[in-house]
Amino acid sequence: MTMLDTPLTGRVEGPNGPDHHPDHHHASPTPIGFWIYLMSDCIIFASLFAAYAVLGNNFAGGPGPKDLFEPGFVLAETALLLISSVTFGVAMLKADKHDMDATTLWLVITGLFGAGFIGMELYEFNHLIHIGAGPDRSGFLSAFFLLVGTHGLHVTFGLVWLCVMIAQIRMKGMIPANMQRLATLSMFWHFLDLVWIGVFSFVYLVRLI
Amino acid sequence: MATEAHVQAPETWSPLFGRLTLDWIPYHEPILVGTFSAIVLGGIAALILMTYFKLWGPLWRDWLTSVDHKKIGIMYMVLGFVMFIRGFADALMMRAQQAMAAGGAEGYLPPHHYDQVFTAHGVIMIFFVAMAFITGIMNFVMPTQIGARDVAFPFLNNFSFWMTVAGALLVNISLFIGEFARVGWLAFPPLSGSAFSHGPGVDYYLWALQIAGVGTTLSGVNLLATIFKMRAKGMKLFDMPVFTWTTLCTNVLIVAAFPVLTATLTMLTLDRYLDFHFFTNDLGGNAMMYVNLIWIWGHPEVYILILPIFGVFSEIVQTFSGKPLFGYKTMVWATACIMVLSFIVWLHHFFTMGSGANVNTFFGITTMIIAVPTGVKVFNWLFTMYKGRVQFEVPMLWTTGFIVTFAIGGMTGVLLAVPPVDFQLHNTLFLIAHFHNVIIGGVVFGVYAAVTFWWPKAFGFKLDDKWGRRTFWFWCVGFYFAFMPLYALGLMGVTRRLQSYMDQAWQIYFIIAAFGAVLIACGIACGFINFAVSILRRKELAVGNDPWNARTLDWATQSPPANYNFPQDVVVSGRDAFWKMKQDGFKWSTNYSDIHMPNNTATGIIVAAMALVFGFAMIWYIWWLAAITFIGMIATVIAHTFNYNQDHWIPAAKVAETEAKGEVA
Amino acid sequence: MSAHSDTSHGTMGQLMTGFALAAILSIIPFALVMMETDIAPSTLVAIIMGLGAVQIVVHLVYFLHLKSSTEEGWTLAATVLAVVIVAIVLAGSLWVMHNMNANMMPMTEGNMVMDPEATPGASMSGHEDHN
Amino acid sequence: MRLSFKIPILLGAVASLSACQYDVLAPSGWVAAEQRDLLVISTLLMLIVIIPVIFMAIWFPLRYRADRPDQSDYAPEWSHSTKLEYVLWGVPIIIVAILGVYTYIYTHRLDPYRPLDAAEIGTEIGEPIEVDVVSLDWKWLFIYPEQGVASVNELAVPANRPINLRLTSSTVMTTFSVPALGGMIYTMAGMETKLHLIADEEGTYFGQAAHYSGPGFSEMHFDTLAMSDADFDQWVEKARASNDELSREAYLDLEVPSMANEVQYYSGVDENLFDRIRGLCVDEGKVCMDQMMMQDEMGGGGLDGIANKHMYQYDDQRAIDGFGNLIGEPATPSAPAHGGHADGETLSMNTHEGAAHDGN
Repeated sequence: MTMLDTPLTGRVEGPNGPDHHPDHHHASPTPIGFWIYLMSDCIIFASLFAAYAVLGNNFAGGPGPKDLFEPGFVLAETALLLISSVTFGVAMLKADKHDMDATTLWLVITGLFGAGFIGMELYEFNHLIHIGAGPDRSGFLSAFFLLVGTHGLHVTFGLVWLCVMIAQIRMKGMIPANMQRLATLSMFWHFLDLVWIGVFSFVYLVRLI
Repeated sequence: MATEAHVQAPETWSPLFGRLTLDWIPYHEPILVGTFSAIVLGGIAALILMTYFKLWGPLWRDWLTSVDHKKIGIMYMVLGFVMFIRGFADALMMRAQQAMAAGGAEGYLPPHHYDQVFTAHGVIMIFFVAMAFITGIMNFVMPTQIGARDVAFPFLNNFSFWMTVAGALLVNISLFIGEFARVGWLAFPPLSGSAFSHGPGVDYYLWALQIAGVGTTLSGVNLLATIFKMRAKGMKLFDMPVFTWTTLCTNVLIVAAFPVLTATLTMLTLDRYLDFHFFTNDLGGNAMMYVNLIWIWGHPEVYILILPIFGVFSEIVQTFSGKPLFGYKTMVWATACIMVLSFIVWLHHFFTMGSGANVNTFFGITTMIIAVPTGVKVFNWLFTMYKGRVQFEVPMLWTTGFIVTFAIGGMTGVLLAVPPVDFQLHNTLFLIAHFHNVIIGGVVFGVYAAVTFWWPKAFGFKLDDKWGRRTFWFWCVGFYFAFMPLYALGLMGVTRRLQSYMDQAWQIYFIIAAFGAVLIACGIACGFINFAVSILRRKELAVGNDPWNARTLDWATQSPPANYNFPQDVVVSGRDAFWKMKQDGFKWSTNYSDIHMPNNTATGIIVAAMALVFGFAMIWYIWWLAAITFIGMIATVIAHTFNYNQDHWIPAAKVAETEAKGEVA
Repeated sequence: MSAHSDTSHGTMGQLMTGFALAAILSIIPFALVMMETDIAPSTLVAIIMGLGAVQIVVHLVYFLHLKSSTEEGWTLAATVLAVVIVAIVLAGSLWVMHNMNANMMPMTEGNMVMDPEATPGASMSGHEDHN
Repeated sequence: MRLSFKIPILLGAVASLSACQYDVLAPSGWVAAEQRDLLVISTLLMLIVIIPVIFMAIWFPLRYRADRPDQSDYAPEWSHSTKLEYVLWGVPIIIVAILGVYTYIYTHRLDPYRPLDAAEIGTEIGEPIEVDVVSLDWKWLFIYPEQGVASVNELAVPANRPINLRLTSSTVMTTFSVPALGGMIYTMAGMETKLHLIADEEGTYFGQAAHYSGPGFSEMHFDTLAMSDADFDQWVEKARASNDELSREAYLDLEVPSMANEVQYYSGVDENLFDRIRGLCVDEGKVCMDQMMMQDEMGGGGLDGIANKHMYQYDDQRAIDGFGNLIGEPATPSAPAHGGHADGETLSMNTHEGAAHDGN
């Protein structure tokens, strides 16, 4: 379901820009609405973290974190995602100045870093499944694949959204509705980076000690 | 046991139809064939009538694609009542089976069928009846109570509704194609895992709930944002009507609890589809984790259902007592207390799983503590009547019935919260009687009260009084006949979900309970007759905009309200806004301006239709169809975002015209 | 001119401060793990989780621009509530599941032998005092 | 504290006279009696609030109805009273506090894991008897480790001696429940729960599975026979006279799903069988849960352990279809189901050989 509701909330009401109710005194409900959605997403992740916390030691005679995880690899992933977060920040600053080309450029850069992250994650998953340490091997691996995979799916949808966003900016320009959507996507993207902090700390690093 | 010679259809898979074969069509089950024929005939009749009266266009334009919160609210109520018939039919079947199957008699439902019936009953009643009802009431009432034109995200509202419908449809499709789950409404593994529930039943359960869950969560976000951002000018938090407060707390619970359900069901889905090991016995799974997680959602869910109903009764009591609600602030704080506390009591649903005494004590006592704010609420309603002018209209009748019934249910609830007592009563019919006591006495009574109360607002005429009273008395008496015997059986230690039993001494109790169910069936019938009779006599029953002399802004609109609700922006100062306006002799100014409103859209229903097909394809392993519909959903949503013209202006002249019509009526 | 006046997208300075802090807060735990220091594992866990929590706050402040004034405080309220629920879900599940596992998992020595006086669960100590 | 029990016990006695089948209200064991006492105490405590509420709910609307003749007491704006609110919050809080104290005391005293204490029960009780309980699809297996016998769907215990139960399940969750003796507890595969009960008097008590567990659930009940020590010894002799022994192979046969089983006895039980059932390792070549957990505690089996997956697999071999027929591949090539002594209804297990679960 996370796959389904992620892009929808972000964009479906996008056109209800700030001038949606000009006869009302209200500002757009989109930022708070999307924030509430993110908090609710956060609780999905909390459940997955809880599952990992409870099942994380059930190796069923199979490999454990120390056999499978490589801190250097995770550090690289972390760097890619963090940098993409910063480049998105730059894109937002450019957007505030209504510089469409620069915004597009920085969004593309963000997308590339994001794609790099997804690429690394896919490589890791593929490697694990290839050596037989797939999610069907143990409770620990099930919890690991679901938690990290759910985060990865979110990033993937973020990338799809980013592509759509770039297309819409190029088509319609920096109109208020697009600014609203861009701000919403920015929240989403930073949120994913925030969740990743939990992932690299709790899923990887703590288990490698 | 002759039927047990049956074996399940052999497991095959073809690229085109997945694992769906003709063996999965239950054409040899007379009950199902009969039901199916009835539905088909009824459907054809409806189609012919619709075509004859040329209703397709209006239905599509004015309802199915509508983003108007009031119409969506009404559609939720329709969904709730339709699913109610299905869920209640299941209940009658169970009562009949248990009344028959004593002392070696097998009854008429073999376990394979009976187990599906009780699972479907629970799932439908909670997810597609109770949830649909409360979402419908919140949708219809809350935005008008805060003086808003619509919810924060009107399209999202339409989409949420259709996703709920898609889930409901999936459950019903399982009647005629394949089977439904046989695992109880919460589908505890390992029983619901792939090893012990082999067919598509549990998959129907999972996908129906996941698809409907998307709708519920988004609807929660939507209504919260509405309360946060769309309140009329001047309406402070502590000026909001109590129903709006309970809506706020309910939706906080929804957005906080439903993600846990989503995550938990996802894990079970992965266990079943991709051989993950979250809740299996082997390879490091732990089924207790499922029980733990599902109840972290499950307990708040109970309060998601009951809190809005508390709000409904608060509105009704103050309106019909001719007084402001006693202890408004207490009421609000009690609601907030319940909201927070409901998140730290979940373990009381599995005291008997074997946690230590300290854990059990902690969760037992937190559960009892919830009884305090709940009790305070009941007292507040009582003291609202005190020194008032109580008009015994039908909604008030339901309220009195509710307070008495709910008090009894609350008492048995606290009993179950005491761990050592629960060791004896857990999973017995005492538990069944308890939660029906609070859900029927609370939610169902509340829904009938709400429907009677807001019907004149929604349609411009009251419901018939006589049939309303008949509905109440059948329901109320029927309830006691149906569930008091279950308390007695529970005290004998009789467990739930029995398809048959040996001890014939129990049978008389089950027969009385079945009789009660028949009385309730009469109550339901009276309810529907009430709708029909009232619609036929709508001219006589027509009323003005404020038939009950109410206190809140929802009564300041026309009946039925224009799609923009209020012709001008409302400015509020203080509680009971409409009451104050009436005292100040408020009139809408005739100086109208253009009003900005969202456009209707078909995207919601289209995406939900694809979600339905997607769910069906996943259940039957029809991978190509699942892939197409999944991509289709994403593409439709993306295409939707490229449409920047999603709103329109209603010219001032049109507003003036509509308002003038309202004056005449 | 942002579309909404009360949620700004900060300045380049803020962004870079956030970046620097986040980078440092990420590198330290990785370094601690990769250099295989002599710090006791439990301390190390505490440090990593602590730094993670700090970094989450850094992200909230510098990237997501969370302030108590945003949206009349609703954003902060929602965040606080989410943190509470997350804490309940995590801590509650761990407590409950640890307790049940301690009571039920057949791993204790007492269970390995057929001993009628088998050790009761972990939470069982301190019973005798209230009769 | 003892004094306060007198009223409830009196009430309980009345209940027991009026209807002897109310096992929960008129129990036959100390544990259940304590639980009943607490039930009565809690009910009485709550009636302090519930009775006035019901009274007010009916009286207020009648007393203050809109068409009453004298409306001088109508107070259209009265909606707040601090004093009243103190009472409304205070009374429930006090009641819950009292109930909370009772809950704490009783929950610890009646913790199912806690062995019974003669001093607490207050009467002479004999030595405890050990019974190991396994819930199978869909029957109960009772193993008596001290006597070396086992029975299916019949639990015999000596009266007035504590019963120390250890419970587990062969597949799905269910609950062991003998309402006349006291509280229930879950049985779960791979895990062990404990329950301590006692029968105060001789008699036959109804026992059941109290958690839905599949198509045979309704018939998964058993009689609990509480008897004198001498009768119990005789019962053990009867079991010892059985021709069947519960070896690991016999257990695997018994484990095959069946419904409405008759009572069955085993004269001997394989040593550590219960531990193996609980460890999911009755099959040859499976790693017991205990060993697995110890291995996992040390960091798991490493990359080399990946290949040993089948040694940790359990559920697939026990897979059933919707009617309770086994469809998993049996672990050991077993004899035709149940051999000669399967009294229960044998389910057809013919159809699915190889049809499903190709991926094991």
